[in-house]
Amino acid sequence: MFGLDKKDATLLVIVAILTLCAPFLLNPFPSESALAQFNAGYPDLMQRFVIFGIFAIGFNILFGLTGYLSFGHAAFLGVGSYSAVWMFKLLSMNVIPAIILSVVVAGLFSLLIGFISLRRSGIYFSILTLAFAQMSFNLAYSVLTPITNGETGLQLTLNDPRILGQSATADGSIPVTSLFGLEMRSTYELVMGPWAFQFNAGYYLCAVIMVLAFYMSIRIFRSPFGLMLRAIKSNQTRMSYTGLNPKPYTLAAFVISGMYAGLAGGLMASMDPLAGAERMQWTASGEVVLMTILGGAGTLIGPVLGAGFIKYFENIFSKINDTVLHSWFSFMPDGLENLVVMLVYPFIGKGWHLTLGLMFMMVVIFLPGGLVEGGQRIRRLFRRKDDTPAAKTEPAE
Amino acid sequence: MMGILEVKNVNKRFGGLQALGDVNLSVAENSVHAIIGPNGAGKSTLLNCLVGKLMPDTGSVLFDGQSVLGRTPHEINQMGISRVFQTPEIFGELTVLENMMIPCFAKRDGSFRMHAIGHMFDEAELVEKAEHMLESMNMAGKHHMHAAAMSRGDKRRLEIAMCLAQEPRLLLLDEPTAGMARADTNNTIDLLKQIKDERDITIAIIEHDMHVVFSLAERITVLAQGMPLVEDTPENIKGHPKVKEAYLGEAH
Amino acid sequence: MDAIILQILNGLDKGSAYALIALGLTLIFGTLGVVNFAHGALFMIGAFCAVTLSKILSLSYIILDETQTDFLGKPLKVKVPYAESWFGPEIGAAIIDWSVPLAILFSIPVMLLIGFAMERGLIKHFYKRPHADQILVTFGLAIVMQEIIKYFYGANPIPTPAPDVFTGSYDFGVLLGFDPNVIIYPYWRLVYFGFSAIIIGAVFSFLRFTTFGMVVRAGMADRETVGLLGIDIDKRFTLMFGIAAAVAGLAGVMYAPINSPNYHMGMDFLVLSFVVVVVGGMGSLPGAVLAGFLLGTLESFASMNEVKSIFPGIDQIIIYVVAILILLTRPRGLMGRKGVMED
Amino acid sequence: MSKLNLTRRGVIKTGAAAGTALAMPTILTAGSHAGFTNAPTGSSVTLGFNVPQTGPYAEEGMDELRAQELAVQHLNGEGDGGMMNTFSSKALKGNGILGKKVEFVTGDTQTKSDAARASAKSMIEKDGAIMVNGGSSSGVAIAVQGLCQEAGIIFMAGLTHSNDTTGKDKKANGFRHFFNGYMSAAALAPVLKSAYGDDRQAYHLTADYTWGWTQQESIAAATEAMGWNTVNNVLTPLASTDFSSYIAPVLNSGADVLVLNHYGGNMVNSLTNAIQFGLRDKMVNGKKFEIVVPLYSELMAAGAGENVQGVIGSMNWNWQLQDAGSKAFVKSFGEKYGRPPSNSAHTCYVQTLLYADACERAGTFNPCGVGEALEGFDFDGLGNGPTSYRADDHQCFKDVLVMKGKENPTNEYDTLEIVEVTPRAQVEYAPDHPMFAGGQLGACNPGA
Repeated sequence: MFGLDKKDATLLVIVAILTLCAPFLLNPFPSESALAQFNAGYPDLMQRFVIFGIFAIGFNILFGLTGYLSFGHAAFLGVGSYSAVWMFKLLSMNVIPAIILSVVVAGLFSLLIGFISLRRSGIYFSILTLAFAQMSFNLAYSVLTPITNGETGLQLTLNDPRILGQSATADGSIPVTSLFGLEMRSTYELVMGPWAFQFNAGYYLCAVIMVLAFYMSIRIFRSPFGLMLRAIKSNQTRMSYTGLNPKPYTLAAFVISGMYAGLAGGLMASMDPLAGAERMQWTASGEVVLMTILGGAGTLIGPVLGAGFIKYFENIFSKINDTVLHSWFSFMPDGLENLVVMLVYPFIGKGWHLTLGLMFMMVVIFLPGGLVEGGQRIRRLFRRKDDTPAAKTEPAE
Repeated sequence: MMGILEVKNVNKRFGGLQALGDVNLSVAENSVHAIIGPNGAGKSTLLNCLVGKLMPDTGSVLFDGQSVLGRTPHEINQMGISRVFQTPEIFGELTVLENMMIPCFAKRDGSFRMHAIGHMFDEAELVEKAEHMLESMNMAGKHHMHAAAMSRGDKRRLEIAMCLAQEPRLLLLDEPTAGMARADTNNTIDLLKQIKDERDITIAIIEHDMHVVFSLAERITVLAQGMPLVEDTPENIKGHPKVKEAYLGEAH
Repeated sequence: MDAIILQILNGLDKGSAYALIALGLTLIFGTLGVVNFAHGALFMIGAFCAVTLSKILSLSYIILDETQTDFLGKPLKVKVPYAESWFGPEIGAAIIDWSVPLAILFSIPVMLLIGFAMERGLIKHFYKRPHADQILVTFGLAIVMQEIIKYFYGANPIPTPAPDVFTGSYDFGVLLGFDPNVIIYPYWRLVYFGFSAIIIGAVFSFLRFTTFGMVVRAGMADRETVGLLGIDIDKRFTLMFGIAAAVAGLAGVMYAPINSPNYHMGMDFLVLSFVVVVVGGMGSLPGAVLAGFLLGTLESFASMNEVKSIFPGIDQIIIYVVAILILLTRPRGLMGRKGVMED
Repeated sequence: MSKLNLTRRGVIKTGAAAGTALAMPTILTAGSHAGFTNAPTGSSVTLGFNVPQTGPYAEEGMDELRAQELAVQHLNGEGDGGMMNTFSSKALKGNGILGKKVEFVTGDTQTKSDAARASAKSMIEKDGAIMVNGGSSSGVAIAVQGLCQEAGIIFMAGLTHSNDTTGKDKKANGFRHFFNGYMSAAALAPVLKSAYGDDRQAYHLTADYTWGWTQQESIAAATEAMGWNTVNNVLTPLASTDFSSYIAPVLNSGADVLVLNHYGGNMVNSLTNAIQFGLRDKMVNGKKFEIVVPLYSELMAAGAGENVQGVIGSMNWNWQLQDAGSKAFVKSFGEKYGRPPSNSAHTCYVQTLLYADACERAGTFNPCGVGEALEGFDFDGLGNGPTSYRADDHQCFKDVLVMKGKENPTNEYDTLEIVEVTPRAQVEYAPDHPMFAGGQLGACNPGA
């Protein structure tokens, strides 16, 4: 199917079904229940899941396949966002030209940075990319304010000279982003008894694009090009002595992953037309590294899992405050309740960084292959019961 | 007659050390040419000059009439020179079949081709070629094994198979039997003989092991302290006094 | 001219901080081959050793002063440090005043212990893992360390002043024949510069003149051979890690009066210190020191208005521009060795 | 079975059978859908408190959160009522807002505009927050203000001091209680003149981003108007931690006053560095060298420690004020948390009360009604004296405090003292003042 073998096709179908049903799957708890705190099925977070999924899928094409660890990919995401917002300001509120421009601009920018950075390898390459990204961030925050609007971030205003479309709507608001008239923020809410599910147009646009991006990434993984990238990671000496030039391959991978980042940035701006400089900071680049490794670098599905995991943490755990905690443990006697809250509180709410750091260490120490390896181990555990050790070396998924 | 590989007056210095001094070498097409010499004689340096890893200070290296100097390893490889390393250089994390596919693609598509859409195993012709190579190397049935998990002998055979898949005109072997048990060594000799018989190929081999050298070589060049000492047929080399002298004191 | 001398002074001082941090990082990388992203956190913990000691020394009991009121209109609680009641007001005040220099003594054992624990408990298991894994696990550790500090000390910077005798600045200009107030430099920064010089000197002599140092240097050149010699390299590695942690910690202790310590100061220095190390050449101690001073000086010059009027915003990016230029012209940094960290 | 209701925001709500024949379908009635975003349907109303909980401003955020929790208690009739008792408007009865119990959700802005928007969105989309309150930087305030305008809820900015928040980036759904760069400058200028004379040479160090620029512009204009000369203005990178190379040339420039247009960690470090250089012990041009920090906060003063002694700056409010409102607030905050509130805590507390009061007076939660009730609202008793929310730009006008670092603090909270309360008339400006020009409020947006 679609030029994929059965195993990959199954994976793609599963991913497609999961993303399309996400509004149900992420809202498992009735909206009035105490556990509703853990629901993640609201448009903004679902959009973030898939957008960062795209970002991580792209990053994985570079890092997972070639092993080149870039610490500057957030710069491409940021550049993509800025291009998209400028497109909204100048051309039209339709997301298509904005997304196209952001991919193109990010591609060109990554071509430039990749061309220079790829002259070195190992940590020297990492530091070069880091240096470029930090430069972009520092400049975007201050000197380039006319283009980036600096600290505040680039936003739409009522005076934008939009060529195709109006500067302000009839009732004096800023027009919203749309796909040929379908507003990205329009949400269909389905109430089923105590449950409420939100179906957001923007989310579905992102989801469809993510499934496409995922499909593209499978194709790249399985293609001769993907094979060459894995060869680069495995043995560059043999690569050159087999008559292959590693440089254009790595550069192509760098640009492709830069374009994925630009796509993610463009989508982010399409969902919420703002581009802030912090998107380009080195910690943002670090975040995508964390996502990819947490999920499983070099695996197909890993980066998407990792992105979902970290965004869930950032958005759900950080909102649990002590009032919420007290309401959870209110069934306990007072002294015990306070003790439990005191013990739990450092790890959630404002302490979510601590939990993230700890979890991160655990994964790196015990599951070097990330969550995917965890899943495989569990699966093997179950399989061992009815299956003889047929578990042989599996080709990289 | 002009050989397929012509090395003329090649010099290479590392700081104060003369690694190669006026080396001249001519390898005739479709022959097996061995380069021998004691440790530190400059055999590996010479080899590295041939494949683009090192740049000689002076002199010229012509392959089939074209200079290889100043070219990168992958360009030289695309000219038709393949190299087998002392410790097998293969793609350990990839499966055996994937290892074999890479030289097949390199042969067909050149040093770079953006080939990102099709499935790598959709190229029936190349897959067939790769599988055929593996079969002829007695490695059928190991297609989906990770290359790193194979025995050393298998790794060596895989590496040679990968080089042959590129249909090189010159195969360079750098001590292919170093560290091998006697039985493996003999297998390798047989394999190389078979290759020699079946193909139009020139083989240049650097070797320490005289047993291998004398079983295979048609001509032998002896290097000592970076200089070519003698070049002759195996029969003549065997009793050559200079050679004995050069190897004197070397435990062998 | 005076402006240039001034910025050279500045640069040397900044550079000494950079060099000191980069030195510890390089020690760990050079000997153990580990890329330690938690090094900035160690620096931060060092600074908090100073904070902690000054808090301990000014531990107080509370007396109620009926003549004054606090913000709720109740009698004011006046804190009297135990140190003052035990040693008398003057000596007690002096002890509190000198808490930062005293923290040097306090921090060495603490940092050594933290270093040992880190190496034994975590880093040891990562010697054979890819550099990416090392970066990630130490990065996770850095987050955990700073969150723990934040939990106990809060997110706000904590003022940790130097002893009173070091307030104010020394007038170099007069010494060089300029007018007064043209080239002045704070005493404490001079102390910091001298201190860094001593530490850097001590580390170098330790590596050069002791057997231990020779083994470690051999290990830096060729780890496997040293292992083959049957030397118990494990213990030495642990000790080495402890020393590197102590160097980072000392840099932090002395830095506390320059900028009030806060929990994320380590992250502020992390990227910078990596740039310094890479510019110097991974694994090269003299390279790290040289690059530290080089980048410090260049950063100072970039902050001059004369320079900024030509290149607006140059002070935002100078460090990175220099890093990029050096890496492109000198592939392995200023003094790096071949083959280190290139895969 | 289902009812489609296409609205301006594009939200379609559907009640559908919950799968089995037994379940009764939920049919949304018109009453539950009052024509604006997140109209409260049950017996409670949810406010969103969006403050930095991680990152360098976490303490500031914590204090804002404390104040907001206290405000919610007071609104629900718990505790001693705080400033509700001194507030000139008596619409609030201590029974929640419009009879609905007040609940709140919290989010972490991380002091990043992206993260702040994400957490505000989650409050709006997931938790049904009817308004968002808080924050500790202008970048975040402007970003979230734009979001709230688009989503159709009221935004009340926390600590944001940039002229732009109610200047070129003002929005109809956004209100600011905090003062701004212009007002700081206008309040400081006369005090600086009387303290340091009208013949001074000022050297500015300015954080190189929007807030820094507007702050510098304001203070330079105000001080130049009274006779000072601006010798130099040097922009410093946000990421700077060590300002020595910016401070070292100050003395030699002929300047006798250093103005630090820095905030937060930048300010703590630059002030500490300047004191280390001994600037305040020097005599230049025959005058004692002075340092001015236009925007003070308690937490910054605590971070800089004894370095603030004698340094003049401005503040929105301070716990040492002796009016009835401030005393009531300090008392109830102090009794609950054991510490006096900061000026950003005061802002967030007051904004919560003002929002609730506006709802009561408007008789609706509809942001357009609430906005109308806030526009041009004059009141007293919330700690700032007679106060007014201007309709033209949603900026609040009130007295501004000029503060000075205390020479002999008696305890850890007693770091600053009030030098002067600059009356409101002196800090007012026309809505079309050039420093605030360029933006439009636009129309109020009630959302769905």
